[in-house]
Amino acid sequence: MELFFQQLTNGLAIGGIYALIALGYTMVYGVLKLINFAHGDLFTLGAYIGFTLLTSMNLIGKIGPLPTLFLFGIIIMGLVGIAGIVLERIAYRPLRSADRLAAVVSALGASIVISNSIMLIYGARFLVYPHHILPNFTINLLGMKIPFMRIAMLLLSIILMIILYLFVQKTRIGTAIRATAIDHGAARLMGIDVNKIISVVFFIGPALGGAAGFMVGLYYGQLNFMMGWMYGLKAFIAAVIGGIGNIPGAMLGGLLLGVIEALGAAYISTSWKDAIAFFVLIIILIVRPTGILGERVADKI
Amino acid sequence: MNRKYLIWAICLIFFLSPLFLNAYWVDVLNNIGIYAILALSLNFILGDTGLFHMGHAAFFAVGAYTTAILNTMYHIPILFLIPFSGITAAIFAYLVARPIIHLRGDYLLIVTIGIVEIVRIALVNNIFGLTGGSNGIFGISRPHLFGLIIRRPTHFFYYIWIFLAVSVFLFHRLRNSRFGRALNYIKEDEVAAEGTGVDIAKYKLIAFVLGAFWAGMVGNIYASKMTIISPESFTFWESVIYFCIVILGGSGSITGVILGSFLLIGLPELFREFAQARMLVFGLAMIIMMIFRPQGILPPPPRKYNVDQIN
Amino acid sequence: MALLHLKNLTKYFGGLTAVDNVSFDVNEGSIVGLIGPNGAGKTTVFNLITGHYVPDQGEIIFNGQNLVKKPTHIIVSLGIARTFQTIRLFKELSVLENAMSGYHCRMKAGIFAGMFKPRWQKREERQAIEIALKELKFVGLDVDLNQKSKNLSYGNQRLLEIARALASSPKLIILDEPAGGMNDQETRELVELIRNIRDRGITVLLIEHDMSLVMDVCEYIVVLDNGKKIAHGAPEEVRENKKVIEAYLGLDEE
Amino acid sequence: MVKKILLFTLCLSLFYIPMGFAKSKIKIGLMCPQTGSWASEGIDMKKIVNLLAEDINKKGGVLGRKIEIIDEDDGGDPRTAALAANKLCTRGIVAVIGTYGSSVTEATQNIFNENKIIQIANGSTAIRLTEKGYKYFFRTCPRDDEQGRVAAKTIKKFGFKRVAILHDNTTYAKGLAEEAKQNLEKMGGVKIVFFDALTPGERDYTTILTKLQSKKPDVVFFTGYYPEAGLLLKQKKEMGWNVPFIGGDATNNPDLVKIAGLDAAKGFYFLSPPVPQDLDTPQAKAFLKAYQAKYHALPGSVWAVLSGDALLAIVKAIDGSKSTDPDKMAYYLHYKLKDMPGLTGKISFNEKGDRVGDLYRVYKVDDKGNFVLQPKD
Repeated sequence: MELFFQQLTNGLAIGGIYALIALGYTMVYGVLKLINFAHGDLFTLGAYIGFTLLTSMNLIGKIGPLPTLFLFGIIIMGLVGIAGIVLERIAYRPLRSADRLAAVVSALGASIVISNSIMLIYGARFLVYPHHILPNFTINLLGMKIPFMRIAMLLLSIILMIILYLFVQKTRIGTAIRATAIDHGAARLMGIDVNKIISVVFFIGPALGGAAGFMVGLYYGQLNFMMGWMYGLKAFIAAVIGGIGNIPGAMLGGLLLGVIEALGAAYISTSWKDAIAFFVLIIILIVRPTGILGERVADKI
Repeated sequence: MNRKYLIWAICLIFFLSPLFLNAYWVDVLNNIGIYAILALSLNFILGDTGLFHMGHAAFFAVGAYTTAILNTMYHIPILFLIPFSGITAAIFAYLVARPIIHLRGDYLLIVTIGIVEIVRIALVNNIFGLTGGSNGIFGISRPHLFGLIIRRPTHFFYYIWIFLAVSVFLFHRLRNSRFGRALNYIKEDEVAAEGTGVDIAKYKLIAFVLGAFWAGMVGNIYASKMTIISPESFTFWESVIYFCIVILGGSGSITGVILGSFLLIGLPELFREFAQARMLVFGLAMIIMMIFRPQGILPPPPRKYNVDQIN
Repeated sequence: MALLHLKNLTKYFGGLTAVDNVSFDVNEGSIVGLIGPNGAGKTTVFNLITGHYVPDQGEIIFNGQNLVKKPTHIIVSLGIARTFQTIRLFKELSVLENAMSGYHCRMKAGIFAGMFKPRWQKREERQAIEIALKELKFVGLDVDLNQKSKNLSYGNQRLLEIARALASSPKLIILDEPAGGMNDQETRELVELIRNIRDRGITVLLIEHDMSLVMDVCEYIVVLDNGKKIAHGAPEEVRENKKVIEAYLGLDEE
Repeated sequence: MVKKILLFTLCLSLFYIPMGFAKSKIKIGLMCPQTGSWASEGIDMKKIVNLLAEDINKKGGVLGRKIEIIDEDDGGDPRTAALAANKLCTRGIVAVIGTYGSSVTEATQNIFNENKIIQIANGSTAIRLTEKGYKYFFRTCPRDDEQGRVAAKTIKKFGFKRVAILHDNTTYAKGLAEEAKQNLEKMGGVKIVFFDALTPGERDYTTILTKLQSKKPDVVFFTGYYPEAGLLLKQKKEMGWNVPFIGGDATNNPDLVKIAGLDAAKGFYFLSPPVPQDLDTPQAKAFLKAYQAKYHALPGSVWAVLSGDALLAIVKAIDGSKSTDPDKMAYYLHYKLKDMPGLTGKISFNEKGDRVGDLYRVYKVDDKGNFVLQPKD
């Protein structure tokens, strides 16, 4: 039983990261019905920018670790968000009225471009974040040893998600985002600048992805230009499990996917772990064709 | 009429090209041919029926592994295994597509990604002790045809491109038939297609089964060409490439898909000069091509009907 | 014996009762109108008949067969064809192909016949084109047959939808607001067309908001309000019916 | 329509660009992954081979002719590799070095063999590669079965009773894991309490570590690669679990310590052919000095260095057989080449083309993060 809870916490920590990346997928999908396959690579970009900041600026000695990380986090979110806006301008906006699949291919091309640019700039070798930035102690909770950072990471993911949720639900821009997601034409008629809203979404989603990249870099330490592909795919699964386009769904899906993976690995087989995750995804979609929290849209005839 | 001669002349030059190309370029053409047939088989599902299917490598894998297992364990000649590989892949496609056929758009997309990944993981884990794990299966024999062993790139060139030509002939006919049109009805509007009496679930399934059948046969050709197959040749990324070929070439268009294979498989070879920047240039090319031709390079031409004859 | 017989038909959407215990008959060779204010459940009734929705209760008997739980494509092949309120043509396909699509359910060729084209398949293809041309002529659509259907005018798109429905050689045709978006001239021609369809022996069931058209062409009218049948009978009777007047006056005038 | 035909012809014509080549230099091919997952290995290979080739040319080349290295990217993928091999075959090379990854190499073996081109692989340890009787195939790296034997011996020597074996489902790591398992079972007295794979390329391995911990092993033998090994060590440390880890030769990479952090990495044992730093041959020392001077870093792994040995063997074969004829060269490599001083020790090949000699050593990561060669027995 102790093993079970230990694995549950392992899964939740991984799931928090998935959820944070999944939010970017789900938001972009919500307003553009586009699967942004380059999203995972923006996550990688966040991790690499974090690397550059940490190794080039020695702020930790001057203002202490936590303010530094907070400041860097904000800078990374800003830069990756801008990268997201640029990506949308170049690769997606010209295709907005075209067939949806054309944008998918463009997104795949963008994914290749971003990851290979990173490789050309930073090299193909694994990069490693500086050590000992983060406090490293474990917390004893009901007999389980949980590294403090895992709890902190999960909490931070949840805080970011709650901020995002409140932003989308309570603010004017959030309302505009929701309106745009429902109907571009109608939103435009209501005086919403749809292009601006799409840019906002392409800022927020990648910014969260970048933050996730920074967190992964800080905690796991190891970077590689290909890392975004796998995280991106997992986050996409998470978004679909929860019901793509649905913000609480992405959070739920991410955490659920992390837990499924952890428990699948623990009790069935580690080498079949990903297959188990996909299998569960397929079962969920067979039972609920639009994901757990996705709305069932009946065909209007 | 001139145009027709021009096309035939190009085809002729193309079929004679192994005579003046070196083995490397012939092999590039072979790869293009293999991808072209795979993409054409995906085109039924993605291009004609409009189903977002990103897991086609799974069917390719089933065909290739069927060939490899039966050939290495029971020494059945490769050519006899072509229909068998196709049928196995088709049965597999039927079994996996049936429960998910009602899924819409992006949900189908992620599920098909799941299928190809599950297949790959199963192959890596040496399922049933048959697939050789990550080693794959080696020692697959070459096809024997009338005493000739097909093994050099030039041999394979004719083997693959004649297979492609036959496939194109059949696919072209199929496109201009009740079946081909029905797939298009589904792509255009599922509700209206149902309302005109098309059994949507059945036709979608047939599209999957037919596409898988062809992919399975290509799996046979691929296995005998490489003589060794291993799971990394059947990844999700492979499926992504077929997907891009179809969309870039022009979904639903046979010529477009073939041209798409030339671009997506040929271009990286031309970009070899760029060395490490090769994939970067390739990715940029993908974006630029989509921006300038979002409908694909050659969208499908309208079907022609002999109306005057009836009037 | 009626061609189509609805009995106690009920359909819920969540908490809403979209169709509430509706029964009526459509006699062979007649033109029947289904009217009612917006949201009365008319289109839902159509969707139940054509199998797009499955009723929660009740029976739909067509030509002696129960249609409940039969899939749409089977219902079409049994002889019920329909048009849609929001036009649903195959936009990227040609006018001719759209008309031919109706004949799909009467054809047999599958993959093998498509690939190897035996003589019967060629005959069948030819027949499909002939029927499509005949129905296009019948509805009076005289346009370039090779253009994409999305390029047609609104009125012509409606006509093409009717031609497509007719190409399936139905016993019953269901028209969902066929005059929607048509001008007066087109509407007059439509009335004529509906009568011609009936004269070919095809029963017509239609939803229409244009009251003059309904009163003009229909021989029998069923009125729905809030999912319930509130009246039925000949046009004159329905016109005088108090409940009907109330239902329409309660909402805004159509 | 005309546009369509033009497009088509344009695309086709791109494939017919003729290629001419000069005859004066001796051309040696290098096949290495410059893109894809193993790009870092391939880029190092390219650096090493080019550096050595420059050096050889500075000393006058071989048989009075300069050598030229022609490199092709194999992308770390069998299909791209087959194309790269075909391309190299058309460039007039006498021999080829490479590549990294057994299945990638395997896809090219018959192509080079049919074209009678000597191939010396550097990072392809699968046993079967040299069991097919290819006359022109050699490798400077040892085979998995040898490492499996050494691994079992080492585990036994340390006196561990409950052994967990973890691989990553790649051809190489699984092969090694199975070899080690068989050898351990044969020896007896050791219980295998865990045998499974992780998914390479992830960041979080706490799930599998938690599962491993519950099996209470005395030692964990991880046969996969250094990125995962580094993370395993780091996360194991965080969990407060102190179990010794032994790694296979793919963990031999200085980045291991960087990824794991010094605290977590120290005390880690791994098996490997000797790293260049530990060789006191003048060859190796001079090479490392030159490499450091030119690229301001040390080579990432021993596998890339083995590609340098492949080049040295090829040059030696040309020199020794006084010819670039593949049959004469192959004969020389098989039977005449004895104890050639290479970067990683003395090089000889047996009849199958495998490198002869007891290459594997045990290394330990010390308190400063250095890889320290453990005394042999």
